[in-house]
Amino acid sequence: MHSLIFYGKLKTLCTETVLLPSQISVEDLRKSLNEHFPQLHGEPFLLAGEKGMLHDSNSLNGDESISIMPPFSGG
Amino acid sequence: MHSLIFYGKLKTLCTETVLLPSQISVEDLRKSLNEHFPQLHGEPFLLAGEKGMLHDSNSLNGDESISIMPPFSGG
Amino acid sequence: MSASLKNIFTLGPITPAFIAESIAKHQTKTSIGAHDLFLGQVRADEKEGLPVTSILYTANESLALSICQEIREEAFQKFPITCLHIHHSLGEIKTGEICFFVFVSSPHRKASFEACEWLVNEIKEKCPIWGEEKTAEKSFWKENHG
Amino acid sequence: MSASLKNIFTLGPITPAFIAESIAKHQTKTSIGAHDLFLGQVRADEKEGLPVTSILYTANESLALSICQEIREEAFQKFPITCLHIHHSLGEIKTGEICFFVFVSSPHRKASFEACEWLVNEIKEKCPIWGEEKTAEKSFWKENHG
Repeated sequence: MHSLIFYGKLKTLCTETVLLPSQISVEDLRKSLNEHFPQLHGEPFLLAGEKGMLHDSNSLNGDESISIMPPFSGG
Repeated sequence: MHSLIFYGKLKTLCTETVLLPSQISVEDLRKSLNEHFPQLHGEPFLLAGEKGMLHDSNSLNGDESISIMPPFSGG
Repeated sequence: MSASLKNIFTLGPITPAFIAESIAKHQTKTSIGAHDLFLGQVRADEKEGLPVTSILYTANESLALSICQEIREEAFQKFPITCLHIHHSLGEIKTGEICFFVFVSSPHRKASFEACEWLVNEIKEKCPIWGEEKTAEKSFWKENHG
Repeated sequence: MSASLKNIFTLGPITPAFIAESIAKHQTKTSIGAHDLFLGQVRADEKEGLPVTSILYTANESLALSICQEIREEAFQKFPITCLHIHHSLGEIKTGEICFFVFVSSPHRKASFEACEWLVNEIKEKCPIWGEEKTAEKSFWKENHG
């Protein structure tokens, strides 16, 4: 099971645990997250795995830690 | 009589005193300097009076301190 | 995300003394002719009628360090610079304090200016860091605009 | 050239401690969000086979201050900045030491970056200051290129 880590404002919005298949495309991961977390509706977010940013064309092939991140505001 | 102050590398090149008319155009001042100081040949220089930079279209109407300045190299 | 990633994070504000030390460390590098330093300072913006008193910074730290490493490498390829240093605060930074410090050195000034501005923009755009602006009453998630 | 002209000249190098103090003085100005600092450092360029060991700076001081005042006023008209400070060394500055410091602060970063680079270029181009590079054997009058 992938572990989900929410950052920034999403940390307080999304607190539940969710089961996601180990093998999943990033596009489907994004859809699943939107289904499981209706509170994400209208919130833009970026995804990263343990090796860097994830794009819709990527796929996950084993469980890893997934970062769900709102727009950055460093600096 | 205008007092001439040479700056930068011109300070060591031009050490003589020169008499220049109180009423003179900057264009003529430039010509006189080049005549009196053959060592200025090939040395670009800028002129300033007591109130700021002098341009060829300006004229001097009374004695003042004239700065003769090679290209700047501050910073 | 190897162990050799350079750290950029400091807990708390970046102090003027730390900046002075960073500058002093470069005085033995005599091929350098120009430094450009960018400092981000926490502004007392007004939010719903109250002034911001601090920003609380959090980050996805390991991801931020690996992205910073890529940005750093790209900077050295793009610009003829001698060295560069990136520092960002985590935790609560009060208004007037410094939370972000980018330091670029090069033989000639053009490269320092260009690389420093490029780095600041890249880090703001690509590094997973978040600021939560606090007033006496509420918190507001900061958003970067251009 | 009135008595109210702001001084820019320091005898000897500009120290990291002085720069730190200048930064610290801005921490009460809470409308500031960005600082850009340019530092010019004396390079050990090679001249006729020998390294430059120092630069001796001289200036037409009163003219330089009045020209700097005009540049300063133009900067405030051109860019949305909060404040700006210009410092230039006179006398002998060793390689690795800092001889030029331009400090611009603004609410947002773009203005600081643009104004700082503009100021550095204007001062180099328009201020009557001269540098004489010294090696163990000879002196060379410095020339600014772009």
